[in-house]
Amino acid sequence: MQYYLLIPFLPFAAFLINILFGRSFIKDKAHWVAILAVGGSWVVSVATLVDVLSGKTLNENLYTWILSGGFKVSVGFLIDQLTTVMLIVVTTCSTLIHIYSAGYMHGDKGYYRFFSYLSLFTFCMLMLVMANNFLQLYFGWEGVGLCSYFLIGYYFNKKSASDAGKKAFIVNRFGDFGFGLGIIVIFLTFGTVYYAPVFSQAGAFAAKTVNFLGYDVHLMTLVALLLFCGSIGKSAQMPLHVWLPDAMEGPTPVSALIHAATMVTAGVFLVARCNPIFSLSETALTVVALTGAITSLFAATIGLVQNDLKRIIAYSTVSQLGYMFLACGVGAYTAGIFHLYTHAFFKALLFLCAGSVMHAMAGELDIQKMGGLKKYMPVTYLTMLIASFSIAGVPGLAGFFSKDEILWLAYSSPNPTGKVVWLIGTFVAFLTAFYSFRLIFLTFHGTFRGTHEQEHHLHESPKSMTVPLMLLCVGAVASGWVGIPHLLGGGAHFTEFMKPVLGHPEGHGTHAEEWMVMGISVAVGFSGIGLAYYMYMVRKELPARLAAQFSGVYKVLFNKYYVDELYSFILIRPTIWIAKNVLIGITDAKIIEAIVNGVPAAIGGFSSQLRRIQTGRLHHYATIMATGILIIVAWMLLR
Amino acid sequence: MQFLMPDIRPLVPEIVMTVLALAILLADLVIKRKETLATLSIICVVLVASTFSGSLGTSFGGMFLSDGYSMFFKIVFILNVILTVLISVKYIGVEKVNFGEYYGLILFSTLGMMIMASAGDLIVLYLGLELMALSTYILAGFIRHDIRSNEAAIKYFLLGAFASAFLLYGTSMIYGLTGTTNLAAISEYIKQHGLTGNPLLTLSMVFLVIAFSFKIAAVPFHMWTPDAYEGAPTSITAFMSVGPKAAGFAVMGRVLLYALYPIKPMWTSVLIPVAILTMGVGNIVAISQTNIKRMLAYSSIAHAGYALLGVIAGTADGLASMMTYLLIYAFMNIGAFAVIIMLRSEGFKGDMISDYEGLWHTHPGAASLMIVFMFSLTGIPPTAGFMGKFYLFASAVSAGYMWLVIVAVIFSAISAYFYLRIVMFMCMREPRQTVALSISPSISLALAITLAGVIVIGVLPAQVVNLARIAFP
Amino acid sequence: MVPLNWYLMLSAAVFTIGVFGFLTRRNIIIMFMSIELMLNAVNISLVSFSHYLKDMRGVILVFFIVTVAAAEAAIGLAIIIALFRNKTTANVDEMNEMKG
Amino acid sequence: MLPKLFFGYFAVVITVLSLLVVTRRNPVHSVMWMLLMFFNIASMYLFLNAEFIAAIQVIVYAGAILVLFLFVVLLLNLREELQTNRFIGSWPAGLIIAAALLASIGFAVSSFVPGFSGKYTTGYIQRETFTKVLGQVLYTEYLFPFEIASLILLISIIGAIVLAKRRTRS
Amino acid sequence: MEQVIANSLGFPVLSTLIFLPLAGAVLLLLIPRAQEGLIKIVALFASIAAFIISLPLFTGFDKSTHVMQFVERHEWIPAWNINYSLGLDGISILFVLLSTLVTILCVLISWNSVKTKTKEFYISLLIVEGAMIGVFCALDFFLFYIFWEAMLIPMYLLIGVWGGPNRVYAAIKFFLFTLVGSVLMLVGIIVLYLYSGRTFDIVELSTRVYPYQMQLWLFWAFFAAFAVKVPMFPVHTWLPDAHTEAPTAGSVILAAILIKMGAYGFLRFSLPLLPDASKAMTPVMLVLSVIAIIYGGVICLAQTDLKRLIAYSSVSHMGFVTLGIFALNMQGMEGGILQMVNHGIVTGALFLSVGIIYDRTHTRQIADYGGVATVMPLYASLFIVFTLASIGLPSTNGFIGEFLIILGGFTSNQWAGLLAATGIIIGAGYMLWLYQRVFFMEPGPKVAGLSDMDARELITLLPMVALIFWIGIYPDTFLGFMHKSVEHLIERVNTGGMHGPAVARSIIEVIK
Repeated sequence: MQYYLLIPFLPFAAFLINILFGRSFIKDKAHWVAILAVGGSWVVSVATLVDVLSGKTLNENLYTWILSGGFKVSVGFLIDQLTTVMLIVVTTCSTLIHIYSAGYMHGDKGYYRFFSYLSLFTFCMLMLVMANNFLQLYFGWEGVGLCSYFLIGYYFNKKSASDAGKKAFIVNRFGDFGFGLGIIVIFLTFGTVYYAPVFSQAGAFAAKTVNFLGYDVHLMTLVALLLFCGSIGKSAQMPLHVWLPDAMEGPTPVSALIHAATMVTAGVFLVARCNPIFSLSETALTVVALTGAITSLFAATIGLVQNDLKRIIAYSTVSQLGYMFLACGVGAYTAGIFHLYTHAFFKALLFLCAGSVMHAMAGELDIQKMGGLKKYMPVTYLTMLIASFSIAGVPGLAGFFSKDEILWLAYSSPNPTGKVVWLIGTFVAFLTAFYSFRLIFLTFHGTFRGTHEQEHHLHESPKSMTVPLMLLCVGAVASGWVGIPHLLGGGAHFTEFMKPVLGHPEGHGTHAEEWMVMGISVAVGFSGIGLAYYMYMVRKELPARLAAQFSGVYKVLFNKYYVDELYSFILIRPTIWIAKNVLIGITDAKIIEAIVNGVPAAIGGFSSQLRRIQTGRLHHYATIMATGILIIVAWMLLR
Repeated sequence: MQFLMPDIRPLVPEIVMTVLALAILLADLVIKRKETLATLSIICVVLVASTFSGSLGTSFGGMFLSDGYSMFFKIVFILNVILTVLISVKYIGVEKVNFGEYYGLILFSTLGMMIMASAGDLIVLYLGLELMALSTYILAGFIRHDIRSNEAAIKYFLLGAFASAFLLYGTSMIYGLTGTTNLAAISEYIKQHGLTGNPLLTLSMVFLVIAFSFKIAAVPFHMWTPDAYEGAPTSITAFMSVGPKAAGFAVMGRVLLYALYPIKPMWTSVLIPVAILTMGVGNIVAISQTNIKRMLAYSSIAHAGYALLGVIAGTADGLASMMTYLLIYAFMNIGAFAVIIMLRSEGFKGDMISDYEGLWHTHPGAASLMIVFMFSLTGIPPTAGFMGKFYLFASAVSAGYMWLVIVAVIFSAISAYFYLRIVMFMCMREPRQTVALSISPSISLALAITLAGVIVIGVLPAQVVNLARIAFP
Repeated sequence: MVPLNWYLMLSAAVFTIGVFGFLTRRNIIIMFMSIELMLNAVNISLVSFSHYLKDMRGVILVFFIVTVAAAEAAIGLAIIIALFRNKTTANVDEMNEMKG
Repeated sequence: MLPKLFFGYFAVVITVLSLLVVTRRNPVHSVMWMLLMFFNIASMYLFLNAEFIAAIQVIVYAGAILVLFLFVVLLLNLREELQTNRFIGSWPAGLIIAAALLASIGFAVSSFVPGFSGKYTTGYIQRETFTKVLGQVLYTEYLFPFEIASLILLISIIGAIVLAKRRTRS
Repeated sequence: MEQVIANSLGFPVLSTLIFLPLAGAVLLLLIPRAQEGLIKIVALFASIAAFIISLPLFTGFDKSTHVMQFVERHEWIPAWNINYSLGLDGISILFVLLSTLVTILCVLISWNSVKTKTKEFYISLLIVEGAMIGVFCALDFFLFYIFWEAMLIPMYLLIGVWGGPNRVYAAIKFFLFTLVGSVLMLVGIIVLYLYSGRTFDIVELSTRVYPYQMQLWLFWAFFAAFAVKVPMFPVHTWLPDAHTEAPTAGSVILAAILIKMGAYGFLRFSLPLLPDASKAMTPVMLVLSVIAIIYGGVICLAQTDLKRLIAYSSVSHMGFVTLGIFALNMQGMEGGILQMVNHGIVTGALFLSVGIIYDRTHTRQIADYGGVATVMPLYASLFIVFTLASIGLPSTNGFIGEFLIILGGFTSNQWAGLLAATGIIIGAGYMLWLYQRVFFMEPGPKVAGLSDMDARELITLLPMVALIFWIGIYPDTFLGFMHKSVEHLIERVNTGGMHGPAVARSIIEVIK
C-alpha cells in the first residue's frame, strides 16, 4: 500500500513545478499541473479509503528526521479511519476548489503563484493529517499556516491583505507556542513523540501530577491544554479567533479551502487525534467544550450584524468550529469529526457561491448593496440556498445530521457541562439559521441596491466555477447520509467506522429525549429562517429600527466586541512602546551605551587633565621628581 | 711593585668600539661626504658585533663582567646604532646638522651603554652611565639652531645631572655601609652582616632605583621624557627611546638582582607602585597627544612600565622576558620612528598626528608599515609586540603578581586606543595635503630590518627567547 | 676623633641645600651650581668614608666624580650657550616651548 | 677635642657658604662664595689626610670648573638678572621638600654602621704618602675606569665644540 | 583509545586551509592595484580553492569518535612548550566548512560594491578567512589566541575603511570591546598554563582537574572574551554598530563566523576546561541568554534600519545558542551548535540580501522600501526563504535548531525553555513585519524600476537556500558530526569533579 505516498507528494511535485517554471514557462497553464496532481491524490485517497474500509491500516516511517541524544523522530505516515476521512475531505475540496479557481483566478498576473501555493497548501495539509508523530504534525501545522499567510496576503500590494496575512501567522504562533511546549512535555513524559506509544501509554499517567513552573499540575490536563492552545489558534477559537475574519482578504477559493473546509478544522482534528489524552482529563474536556460553546455563540452574535458577505460566512465558520469543539468537549469526537466532514462541504460551497457573487459584483462584498441577484445567477442562488438550508439544519441535509448528533450527545453526556453547552448550541443553531438566511435574503431577494454599471455587469459565473458548485452541493446534501442515526433507522455508519480511533460515547437518554432534542433543533432552525424572512422580506425597516434602538449592543456586535482594539491596546502598542522608549531609549542608550562610551570619555578627560601636569617648566619637573623621591624615601623608611 | 696586565679578552668589543669611534672622529676631518661616515660607523659596529663571540669572561677583578646578560643587551645596543644611523643619513641632512661628530657621539654613547651593561662595579657603572648620558645630552641638543632642540637638551641635561647626583649619593652610602663598590661583594656583605633591614641601605637602594628609573623614564622621574623626545632630532629620539632605556634596565637588573638581591622585598615594594604609575600615566596621557613624537614618548614611558614587570618578577624568566621585550621594542619603536622621519622633509615637519590623515591612500606602503608597528606596539598577534608582552605577563604571573598583570593588560587595552588612532587617521580619513615622503635606500633598509624583526619574532620567537633565557642563568 | 656620622650629617646638609637650590632658583647657572654642591656633598662623605674604612675606593670615586663634574660643566655650559644664541635668558621658566 | 673643634668650624662655614651660594641674587657673588666654600672643603680633606683630593678640589674645581661658570655668568646680562627675583614663586615648596629630605636622610644616616675596613690605614698612607698610594691603586685596580674617564673628557670636548663653536655647516 | 587521530589525507589539510588564503593575500599584494579585474579573480579563486580543499574534511571525517582528527602537530616555541597543533572534532568541523563557503560568497557579493582600494579589501578578506579557520582548528590555546586576536586587525580595517558613514566609531568600538575581553582571557590562559605545568595543549588541558575557586576565576576571565564576541546581553552594543556600518561582506563575516567564535569558545574551553564552574554558573548564563533572546527580539520591533534590525535579531538568535549550550544536555547542546551554523547561514544570507538591495538603493531605512516584491519577484522569493528560516519554520534549518534548543532548555530549566519559546513568537513578529514593510504594498519612489537579481547575485544566495532546506529536511548529515563529541563533552562536564583540595591550595600560590 506504498502508493499512499503519492497522496502528499503529487501536490508537492505540482508545487515545485509551478514555483520553479511557472513564471517563465507554464504561465497560464499552471492550473493543469495543479489540478492533475490534486486530482491524482484524490483518486489515491479514495483507493486508500477502500483499503481502510477493508480494515487495513498503516503506520510506518520514511526516514529519521531528527536524532539527538534520546530524541528521535522520523518522517512517517499513519493511515487509519480518521486519517482517511480527512484525506477524503481535503482532497475532494481541494480538487474542486482547484477547478473553481482555474475560472475564478483567470487572467490574474500571479496565476502560477496562486496555484503553486494552493498545491503547497494541499501538501502540507496532507502531511498534517497523515503524520504518525507530533513533530511531523507540527510541520504540517506550520506549513498550512505559512500557505495561509501567503494566500491571505496574495494581493500583497494591498496593505490590508498583507496585514491580514501577517496577523494570521503571528496569532497562530501564539497558539503554536503552547502546542510546541505540549510536544516537549509529551517527549519528556513518554520519551517519544510517536502517536502509537504515546496513546498506548497515556493511561499509565492518568493520575500523575508534575511540577510545571513551580506548580503541581495534573500531567494529562497540562498536556491536553497545551495541545489545545494549538487548536485554539489554528481553529480560530476565542480568544485567538481574530485572524480568521481578516483572512477574508485572500481570494475567495482560498477562504473556501483553507479558512472553511480544511486548515481551520485541523484544530478539531488535533483534539480528535489526541482523544486518548483528552479523555483522561475532565478539566481539559470541560475547557474544550466551554471554549467551543462560547466561541460559537460569540461568533454567531457578531455574524448577525455584519454586512460583508465573506465575513458573515467567516463568523459562521468560527461558530461552526466552536460547535465541533463543543462536540469533542463532551467526548463526542466522532460527532465533531462528522460535523467537520459535512461542514467542509456546505461551508466551502457557501464560500464558493460568495465568490461567484463577488465575481458577478466585480469584487463588491457589501450585502447592503446587493439584492435580487437570483434572477441573474440562478445556479449560484440555488446552490447557496441549499448550503444555507444545510447549515441551518434542515432535516435530511448534511448539516442536520451532524449538528443533531452533536446536540444530542451534548445533551445526553454524563458531563455536567453537557446540558449547558447543549443550551448554548441550540441557541446558536437558531442564530446560525437566522444570519445565514439574512444573507440569502439580502443578497438574492428583493431589488438590486447596487450601482447601474454593477447591474449591467451582473452575470452567472462560467462553467469552471458553477460545476464545482453543483458537485459540492451534492456533498452538502448527501454527505450527511453516511451518518444517519439509528433513531431515524439509519446505520450510523460513520460512527461505527470511526469507533476504532475515536471510540463512541454512550448517550444516557431515552428515545423520547432524543426525539425532543432533534425536534427542538429543527424547530429553532426553522424559526431562525422564519425570523430572517420576517425581518428582511416582510418588514424591511425593522432591522434599522432595532439597530437604532439597541444601538449600544449593535455597535459592540458590529465592532466584534472590540477584541482587535483590545489586543492592540494591551499587547501590541505597549510592546513597541517598551521597545522604543525603554529598551532602546533607556537600557541601551542611557545605561549600557552610557557606560560603554562614558568610560573612554572619562579616560580621555582624565588624560587631558593629567597632561596639564607636564607644564614644560623645568622647576615643576624637578619638584615633581623630588616629591616623588621624598615620598618613596619617607614611605620606605617609615614602613 | 709589579704591574700585572689584566685579561683584556672580555673587553675586546669595547676596545674595538673605542678605536673605531676615534677613527671615525678622525675620518670626519678628511671625508667630506658624511654619508660615508654613516656607512663606516655601521661597518664599525658590525665589526664590534663580530667580536662578541668568545669575549665571555670577567676582567679587572670583577669590575667588568662580559656574560650572556650583557651580551644580549649589547646586541640590542648594536641594533639600536645600526637602525639609528640608517634612519639618520638623510634626516640630519634635512635638519642641516650633517656633522661627522654625530656618528662619533652615537658610537661613544653606545660604548657607554655597553660598559653599563657589563659593569660589575658601581664606579664603572657610574662612569659608563655618564659616558652614555653626556653623549646623549649633546645629541639631544644637536640641532643648535633649533630652540626646541636646545630646550630638550637643557631639560634632559639638568634633570639627568640631578638624578645622577642621587645615584652618587646612593653609591657612596652603599660604599660606606659595605666598604666595597663591587656588586658581588656588596650582596655578599649584606647577606653576611645582616644589613637587610638597615634604613641607610634602604635609602641608598631607593636613590639608585631613582637614578635608574630616571634613565628608563619611569613615573614620576619621566618628566624630561616628553619634552626631550619631542625636541631632540627625531633620529636621536628613536635612539634615546631604545638605547639609554635598555641600558638603564641592564644596570637596574644587574644591581637589583646581583648586588641588592638580599633586599628584594624592599625594592619590589618601590618598583610596583612605580610600575603601575608608569603604565598608567604613560598610556593615559598618550591618549590626548597631538604630536606623534610626544605620543610615542608617552608610549615609551608606558612600555618601560611593562618591562618593569620583568624586573619586579625578579626571576630568571622575569629578566629574560624584560630583555626580550626591550629587543622587540627596539624593532617596533625605531620602525615607527623611521616612518615618522620619512614624513620630515624640507619645510615640512610632519610630526603632528594630523599630518597622517589619509596616508594610507597617498602612500599605502609606508602607512601599512606604520600599521604593523602600531599593532605591534599595541601587542596584537602575530606581531612581536604580543610575544614580548605575553612573556612578560607570563613571567610576572608565575612570580605571583597576578593582579599586577591584570592592571597591565587593562592598560595595554587602553593603549590600543591611541595606537589605533594613528591607524584610523591614516586609513579612515581623507588626505588633506599631499605629503612627499623622503625615501632613501638606507631608510628603506631600516624599515626592512624592523619589519622583518617585528614579523619574524612575532611568528618564530623561539630563538630570541632561548637567547634571553640562556643569557641569565 | 670626630665621629663619622658628623661628616655624613654635613654632607647630607650640603646635599639638601643643593637640592633646595636646584628646586628653587630661577637662574639656570645657579641651578647647575647647586648640582655641583650636591656632588661636593657626595665627595665629602666619600672622602670621610675612605678615611674611616681605611680604603682607597672612596677617594678614587671622588677623583672620577671631579673628572666627570668637569666634563659635565663643559657640556652643560655649552648647551646653555647654545641656548643663549637662540634665546637670551637664563630664566629656565621661560623655556617651555614644549609642554603637555 | 681639637679635631672636633676644627670639624665644627668647617661644618658651620661650609653649610653657611653653600646656603649663601644658593641664595645670592647676583650669580657672580654665588660663584665667589662657592669658590670660598671649595677652599674650605679642600682644607677639610687635608684633615682626612687626602691631600691629593684637596689639591684637585682646588685646582680642578675651583681653578677650572668655577672659572668656566664665571665666564658663562658673565655672558648673560646681569642687569636683567638683578631685576627678576631670584626664587621661583613656589620656593617654599622646595624648602619643605629639601628639609623633609634632610630629615629622612638624617634619620637614615643615624643608623649607619661602617663597612669592613681595608688595609690602607692612616699610618700606611702617611708612610707611603697619599698621592703615591692613590696613583698605585688608580693605575692598577682602577685602570679601566680611568680609561673611561678619559673618554668622558674626550666627548665633553667634542660636545662643547659641536654645541658652542660658531661654524658654517660643512 | 589514543588522544587524537593524525591527519590521514596525505597532505596537511588544515595548514593548507589556513595558509592558502594568506598565500592568496600575498599574491594579491604583488598585483598592481590598477588591474582590479585580476585582483577579484585571484581572490575568488583563492577562496574557491580553499573551499574545495575543505571538502575532504566533510567526507573524510570519522563520525564514530569524539577525538580530534586531521591532527597536525609541530614544535613551535619549545621554550614555552608551545606547539603548532591543529585538529578538528565534531564541534569545530562545521565551522571550518562554513568559513570557507561564506568567504566565497563574500568575495562574490563585494564584486561591484567595493570600489575603493579593492586590493586591500580582498587582502583583508582573505586574511580574515585564514584567521577564522585557524581559530576553529587550533588545538593549542596559545595558537588559538593568536588567531583570535589576529582577526581583529583586518576586521577593524574592513569595518573602518569600507564601512558606512559612522564606520570609524563602529570600528574602534568593535576593536576595543573585543580587545578588553581578550586580554582578560589572556591572563586566564596564562594562569591555566602555569597551573597545568606549562602546557597549552587543549586536549591535555581538558583532561585535567582544576580547583573550583580557580575554575570560577577562569570562567569569568574567559566569559569576558567569549561573551563579548557572542555577544551576550549586557555587552552586545558593539554588534549593532559594527553590523550596521560594516560593508556587506564585513557584516556577513561578522554574522556568519565571527560571532560564532564566542559560542565556540564556550564549547571548546569554558565547558571542558572548567566543568564545575560552568555547571555552577549555568543559572547566570541561562538568565543572560533568555534576556538576550527577548531583549534582542523586542528591540527589533522598534528598529527603522534594515541592517540594525538584523543585527539585533542576531543578538536574539545567539541568545538561543548560548541557552542551548548551557542547557548542558544533548538536545540543547547539539541544537546550540546546529543553531550556530543555521544562524551563520541565515543571517549571513540576510546580510547578503540586504547588500544586494543596498547596492541598488543605497538606503538602509526600512521606510524607504515597500513593494519590492513587485519589481524584484525572484529576490523576494529568496528573501522570504531566509525570513522563514530565521523565524524557525519547520522544514527550514532554523526549526531544527530552535526546537532542539527549547527542548533542551526546557529540560534543564522550564522557565528558560518557556521564555525562550516566546522569542519565537517575537521573531515571527519582527521578521514578517520587516518583510511586509520592505516587500509588500505598492512600490515607492526609491524602489520603482529596480532590476531583479543578476546571475552573480543569484549564485551568491543559492547555496544558502540549499543549505537551509538540506539542514531543515535532513539535518542528520550535520547533527551526525556532533553526536560523539557532544556526548563526550557533556560527560566531561558532568564528571568534571573537583577532586584534590591539595591542588587547590597550591593554586592559591600560583594566582596571588
